[in-house]
Amino acid sequence: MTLLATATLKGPHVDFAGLSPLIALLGGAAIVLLVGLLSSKWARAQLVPALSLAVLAAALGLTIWQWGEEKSILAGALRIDDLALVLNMILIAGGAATVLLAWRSRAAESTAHGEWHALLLTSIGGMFLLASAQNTVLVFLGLELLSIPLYVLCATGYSKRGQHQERSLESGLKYLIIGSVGSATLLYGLALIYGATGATDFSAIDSALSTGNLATDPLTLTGIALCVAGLCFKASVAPFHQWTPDVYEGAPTPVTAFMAVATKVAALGVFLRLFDVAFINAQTSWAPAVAVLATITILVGNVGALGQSSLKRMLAYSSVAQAGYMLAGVVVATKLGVQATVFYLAVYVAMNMASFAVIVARERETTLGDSVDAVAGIGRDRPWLAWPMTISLLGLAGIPATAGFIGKFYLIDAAVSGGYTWLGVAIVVGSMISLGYYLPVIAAIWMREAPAGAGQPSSSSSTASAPTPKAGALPALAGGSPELDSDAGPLGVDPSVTVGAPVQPHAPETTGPQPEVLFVAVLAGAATLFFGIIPQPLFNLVTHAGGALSGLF
Amino acid sequence: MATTYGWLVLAFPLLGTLVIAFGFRSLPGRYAGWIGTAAIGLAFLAALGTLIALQGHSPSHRELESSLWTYASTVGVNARLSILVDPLSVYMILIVTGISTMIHLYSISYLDEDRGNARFFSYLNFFVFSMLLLVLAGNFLLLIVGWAFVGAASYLLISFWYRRTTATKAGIKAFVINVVGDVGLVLGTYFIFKHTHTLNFLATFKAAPHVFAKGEADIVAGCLLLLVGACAKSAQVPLHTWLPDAMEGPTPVSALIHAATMVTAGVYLIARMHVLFELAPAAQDTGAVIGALTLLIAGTIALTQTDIKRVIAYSTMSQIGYMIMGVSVGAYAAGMFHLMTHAFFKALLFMGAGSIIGAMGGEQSLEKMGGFRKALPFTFACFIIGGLALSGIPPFSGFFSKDDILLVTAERGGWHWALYVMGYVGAFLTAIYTFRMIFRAFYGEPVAEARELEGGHLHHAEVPTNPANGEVEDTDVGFPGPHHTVAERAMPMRVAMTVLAIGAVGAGLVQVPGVDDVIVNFLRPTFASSPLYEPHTKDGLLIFGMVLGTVLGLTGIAIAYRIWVKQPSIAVTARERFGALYELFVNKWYFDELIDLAVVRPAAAVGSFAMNTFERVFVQDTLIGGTTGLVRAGSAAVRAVQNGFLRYYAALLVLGVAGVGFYFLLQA
Amino acid sequence: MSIAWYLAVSAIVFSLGVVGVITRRNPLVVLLCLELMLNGANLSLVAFSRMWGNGDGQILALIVMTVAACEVCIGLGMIVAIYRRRLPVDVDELRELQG
Amino acid sequence: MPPLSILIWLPALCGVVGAIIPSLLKVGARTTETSAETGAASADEPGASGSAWSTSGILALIGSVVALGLSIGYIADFHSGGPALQHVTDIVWISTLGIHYKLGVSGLNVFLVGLTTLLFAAAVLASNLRSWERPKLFYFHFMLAESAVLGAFLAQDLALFVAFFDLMLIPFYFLIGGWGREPDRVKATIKLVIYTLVGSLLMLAAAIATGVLASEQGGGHITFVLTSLQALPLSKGSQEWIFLFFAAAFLVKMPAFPLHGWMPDGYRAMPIEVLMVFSGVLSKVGAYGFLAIVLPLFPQAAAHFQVLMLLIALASIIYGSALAFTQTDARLVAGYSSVAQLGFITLGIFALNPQGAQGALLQMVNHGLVVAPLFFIILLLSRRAGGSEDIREMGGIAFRAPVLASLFLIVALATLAMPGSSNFVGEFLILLGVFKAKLAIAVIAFSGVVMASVYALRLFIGAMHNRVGPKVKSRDITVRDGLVLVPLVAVILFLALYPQFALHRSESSVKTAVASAHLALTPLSPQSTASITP
Repeated sequence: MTLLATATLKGPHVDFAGLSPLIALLGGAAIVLLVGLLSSKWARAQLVPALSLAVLAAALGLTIWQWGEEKSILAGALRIDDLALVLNMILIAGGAATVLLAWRSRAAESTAHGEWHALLLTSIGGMFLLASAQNTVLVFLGLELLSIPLYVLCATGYSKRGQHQERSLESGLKYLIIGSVGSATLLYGLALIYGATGATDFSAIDSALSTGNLATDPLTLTGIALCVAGLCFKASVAPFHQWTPDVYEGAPTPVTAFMAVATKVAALGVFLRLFDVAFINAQTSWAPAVAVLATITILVGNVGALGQSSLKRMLAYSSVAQAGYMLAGVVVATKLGVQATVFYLAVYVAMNMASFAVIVARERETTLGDSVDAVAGIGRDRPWLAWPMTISLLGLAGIPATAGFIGKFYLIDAAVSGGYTWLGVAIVVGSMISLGYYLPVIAAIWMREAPAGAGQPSSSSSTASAPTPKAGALPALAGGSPELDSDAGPLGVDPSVTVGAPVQPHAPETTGPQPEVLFVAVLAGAATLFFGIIPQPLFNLVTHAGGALSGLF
Repeated sequence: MATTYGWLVLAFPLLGTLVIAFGFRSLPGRYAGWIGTAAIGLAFLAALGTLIALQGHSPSHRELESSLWTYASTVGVNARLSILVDPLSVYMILIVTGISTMIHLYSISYLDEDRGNARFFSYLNFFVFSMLLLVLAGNFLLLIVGWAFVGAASYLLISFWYRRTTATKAGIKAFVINVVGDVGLVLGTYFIFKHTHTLNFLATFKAAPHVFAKGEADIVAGCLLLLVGACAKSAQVPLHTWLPDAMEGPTPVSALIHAATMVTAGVYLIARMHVLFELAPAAQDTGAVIGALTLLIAGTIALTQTDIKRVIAYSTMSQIGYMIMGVSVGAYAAGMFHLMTHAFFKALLFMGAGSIIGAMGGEQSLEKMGGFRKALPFTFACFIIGGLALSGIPPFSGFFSKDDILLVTAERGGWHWALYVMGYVGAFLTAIYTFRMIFRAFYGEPVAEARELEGGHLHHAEVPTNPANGEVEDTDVGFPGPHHTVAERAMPMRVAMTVLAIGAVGAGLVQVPGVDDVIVNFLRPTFASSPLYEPHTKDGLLIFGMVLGTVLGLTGIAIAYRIWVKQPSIAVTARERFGALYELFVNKWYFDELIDLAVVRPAAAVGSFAMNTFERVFVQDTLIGGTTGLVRAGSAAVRAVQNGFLRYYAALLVLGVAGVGFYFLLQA
Repeated sequence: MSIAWYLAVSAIVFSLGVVGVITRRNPLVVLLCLELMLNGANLSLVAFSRMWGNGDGQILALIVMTVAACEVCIGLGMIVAIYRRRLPVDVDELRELQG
Repeated sequence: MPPLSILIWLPALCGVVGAIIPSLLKVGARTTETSAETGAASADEPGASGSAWSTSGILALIGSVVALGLSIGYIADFHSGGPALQHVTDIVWISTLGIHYKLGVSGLNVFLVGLTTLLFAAAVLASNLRSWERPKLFYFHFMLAESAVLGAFLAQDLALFVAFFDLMLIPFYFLIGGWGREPDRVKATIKLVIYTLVGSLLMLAAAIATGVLASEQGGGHITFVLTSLQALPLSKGSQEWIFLFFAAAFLVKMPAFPLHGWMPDGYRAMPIEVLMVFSGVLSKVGAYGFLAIVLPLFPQAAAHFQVLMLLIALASIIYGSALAFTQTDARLVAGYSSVAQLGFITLGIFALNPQGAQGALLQMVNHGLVVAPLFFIILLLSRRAGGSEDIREMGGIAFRAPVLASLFLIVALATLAMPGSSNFVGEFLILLGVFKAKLAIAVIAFSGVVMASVYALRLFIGAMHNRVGPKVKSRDITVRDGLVLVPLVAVILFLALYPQFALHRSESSVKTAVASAHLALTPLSPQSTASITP
């Protein structure tokens, strides 16, 4: 009795309101897991994804409910502020998109939907943690909570012949081992920091570093160095990027999409938290190093992507480069920098999701997998796929009238006003090189005929067998003829016209139009365009986020 | 009033051009020709009107300006679309319109059968319009415009028979050399504008003496550049090479270019700019020397040419040489006087040449001609008149004007005596080559064509060929027309030639030394400011010059008669005796080759080097290939590192960690 | 006894793990080496925790142990999967993804 | 007058509408199918000249013509005595970045806008004369391009200008790659876009730096509005590197020697209708950028690099001319001649005095006016010469095509800046400016004038005169083609008779544009300052 009483007295005050999004997510994960055990195929194949969407929606609702709060919870271990909440929203968006892309994917099917989605949600939970972590312990915990499910998800690739699963397993194991090395390094760094400052709370570390010459103490610096390295693993910053292309290519495409966007958000988020809060006083010593790393990343990522025939691999390299761009915002450690980074993260999610959605769609329609040929000639008969991909690639290249342009503009602005003009120049040099691999893909979409192989039924995934007649027939039947072209104008009309009548009859249930994939593609593409022309709403959002971090220059 | 007439002078030819140009489908047969002639004729009347109106003003107020609208007036440049009517320009428009009318008249029947004749007459009218614009221009910009229009028109007419590659070549040559002249003109204008800050003529002339010190660098440079323009237009050495090739055009065009319109422009320019030139003695002397050289060189070349039109062409060069020399030494009135007389007899000679070429069925080589005396009596008469006038035999017009120029030259004294001597040497040569041409064409055994004509039938080649290079004509376009005409058979041609013949005989009388000097008095208002203007003749020199000129002319004719009529063998022996000299002359002093060597080939070489080598090696391979190669290499490196070995990755990661750690420890 | 010794040992253990990861080809051993690395970090954490006299380090160390266990499970699972597919159990054979 | 936004966005709107609504007219569907099989390349054949009035094409035509009407209205409504910027639209676009959506008509851009709309109208009309594969997409991109170009000319905010400047290229990427001439159109278009964007992206960085540094010095909130940036001059040091970045963008776009590497392939691959506007208008944006942005914003740098720029311009003139009279591909003759002409324009701008700048501005309009019809004529010629664009295979066309010949003659003479054409007035002023600034350079530049006469006449003679080419089927210009050509020639003639029309409207703006640079060049010379104060 008294024991209980004292226990309750001792127990720290828990602000469940602040925790609610996280709780919703993890609880939701458990529910999804259980529902996945139901025997009905319908429940597993349809209800589970729907439920996961519901969970994400709930998390979103709670996040919005918490909007405007500025509080530290769990004895200062977590911080609920606009930065965290904005990052949460971005993460939820990415997660939702992933669920939609995975709806019909064989990956989820073969792994049993329940587990698959549960893992996904847990991983997002880990990201939530990172987004609001105020304590090195939680940083580590969050990172692992994020990574370990991903290791599994990467390995869930499925195929009858197993060829694809080999790659999937390979990517999973590679990710696991390299990732663990990364975590270990980070952990060691955190340990040294703890040793130097005797604290795990960011605020405590900050105050410790601000006093005396601790900021230049070898122990601290080694610790920071190891932290930089460790986080660079997660954010796939060169020269710690090497797992990225292999893992991205091997993993099932929805998972790749999720990793490409969500891990970046989480990693950059913790970068901001750790370096712009805890290590802010050591900025003079770490900023140049990170700036150099960013430059190397921009160059390596962009040149690596040149001439890749696998779209996923190309986007992997491009994501490396993009990470480099975003580091610029971290380097300057200013309010402007934070805002720029968060802004770019948001548009980055939109742009990548559009591309990956198209890749998923084409993977299921053709036998060409994720090779560039898979999207060749879709400009003629698949405007609803062609335009989102075009816009997103142009956005990634930073062409005006897309959100990517505004994002780059913002980042360069931050870099220049932070005294890192050369970093801004590096960014534009990077986007010059990037044109060298984005434009050919766009050329393939609009200026090439669909390859002959596109038609044959895919043995690697039965889903591809159905649309065979469409993919094969349309270029021949519609590609050249003015009628169908002119109907399928640049913005196209109702997809049923293009994907339309001549095709539908012999289309099994899993294939056909794939409205949800189309939905993701179009929505993401539209967002890219919209925020490229009317970015102000997004700006208002990130301005709050920038305001969240105190102690910035 | 006078200016209104002046505008009319411009308006009629332009109108004619447009009417013919737009009506070319509907105008039947000769209408184009008559319209063209009428337009120029009206212009001539308007010119007379201008003259009368101008004489109405008191001598001191005979410089009238009038402008239609602002052409370009900005940032210091002030150019209105304005004409300047003063005695000089009136004098010029009278000659231009007058002679041109005759040439148009002549052309009506000369190009009768040519299917391009609507095009021909619209070009011809445009040519006259351009020349009038040049003459009447009231500021530098407009002068340059007229200057270039003349060049363009000449290009169009020279390559009128554009299926002949020789014609198109000659045309582009003429155009480009003229553009060189334009450039000189523009640059010269800059030098002057730089100080006077105005493009208007009167303002410039008013300001020049105050802003320029005599012989100052800028004014000298400016005038020299103007001189370049003058040389290009007036075919003076070394920019003369286009003129002989210009013979590719139909004969009336040659007449127009040589007599009335184009080549006299340089003379006019120097006369118009006399205020500036007198501030730049160096430029004046250069002009005089160039003129003298030209008249000699052209004379020597004319001695050896066999193409009848080319002979006349070179004689033009040498006569223009006289004029340039004259206006450069200050013999303005004399120069303009010679310009007029020359217009008469040179037009006449060309028309005669046209007639004889017609008789030869398009053949132009003196080698093949001979004995046309009986076949073409009228043409023969015209040739004799023209020839005598050209050789300066009294009382023909050339006699007075040429001697007048040389007289004033001599009066300048000093080294000008050299010019004086060269002038008379030139006169001597003139007589020889002129009558060489006449004798070879009209004396000796009548050639087949001549006989045929005496028999009453005009010769026609069964297969028309290009006289220049003998290639078969491409006649599917209907020009040059298959049909030829001779003056004896075409009324308009005869009328035109008669009028000109009268001029060639009598025009000299308007200014007979000691008797009357109409031109001097008429032009005085323009040259009022010039100290060199007023002639103060030493009678002794005058008499001497006249006698000398006459004697030289007659001896020349005699020599020509002896060589080419009495015993043609002399020609051959002389040719052998002075082989080197002959080669030099017959090859036109190798000017074409020199220019080719100095300008054309280098330019072509640069062009082909740029296209074949530089463009590929530097612009493509080095600049573009270099950068892309660099990026490609980087990409290859990155992919090489990405070799799939897990342990290798781990190792690199550790290396990276070590690197970062090392950097941070440097901070401590 | 000064903290330096503990740190030295932990550093050595960590480095041993690193070397192992780089040199060994059998994924099982690689997993072991990963454990070594983590434990090296743990050691220093505990040592520091002792030095500062607060519990944060030990808490982190405890968490690390749990996490390490999870990682190993996943890793073993994958190795089993690989083995089931009759694929060679050798990290050097995992080279299909490259370039 | 309606606000400028209407002028800018109307074409794009028409393009979008034309792309979305289903096509009502199916005229010439047959030809479309045939040309669809052989691709756009066959469109160069005489046979493919049969027009197919697609709905989108007509809409595009309407849009471009209305835009032309509007721009004429702006020219008429422009009072030269009035404020520097007229019909100003100023909306805050991105307050956080201080970017305004600011448009305005000034003496610098009013005629360039007119030129743009005119050439686009002509080009769209020309495009309607033949049938395209996927017409809706084609006209969508075409109209988008017009909007982007107009935006670039009218933007009065640095960031907005940069955005339009980069955006401009994308529609052309699709136009060339999708409808260009085989075989290697894709390679050509990628090369073109990357090469030209390399410069533009550098400019992006430089522009942002300008805004940031200026506002730091001014201590105010960051802004990119040109007028406010002019009030906050940068330090000489930062001016210089920023200048170089801007120069890179503009010189590549022009293109200037030796940065013209993209030009030959690009020009060869482009459909001529597209080439008309590309060569006619896009190159001018670069020159306009120098005049309207670089000179006012970075005067000291401009003065500092004057000689360098003059030399580059000189090299462009000579090199371009030399290649123009060596090439036998008619397109490339025209292409390299534009290199030379743009060289003259640059020369005039960097004379850094009112005469040169005024001439350069006039010459921009003139060159656009002559080069577009020139390319269209080349199209007509190639149709008569059996599809070949090699001047060695043309010839003798004039006799059975007198009207075409006359039009071509006028255009050719204008191209070689024959006195009496407005081009001559432009060159006269340009060279006068250079003459005042650097005598020697002016003298050498004149060689370009002479060479121009060579290559222009060579082109004319090669096509029109001499013996009839082997595969030539000479016939005169059709009324439809005349509809494209005659208005352009009419405008050329009008400006030739009355260049003052353009000059007096632009004079004051030009003076203010070069004033600061001129001062930076000659800090203490009374007459120079006197000559530039309006």
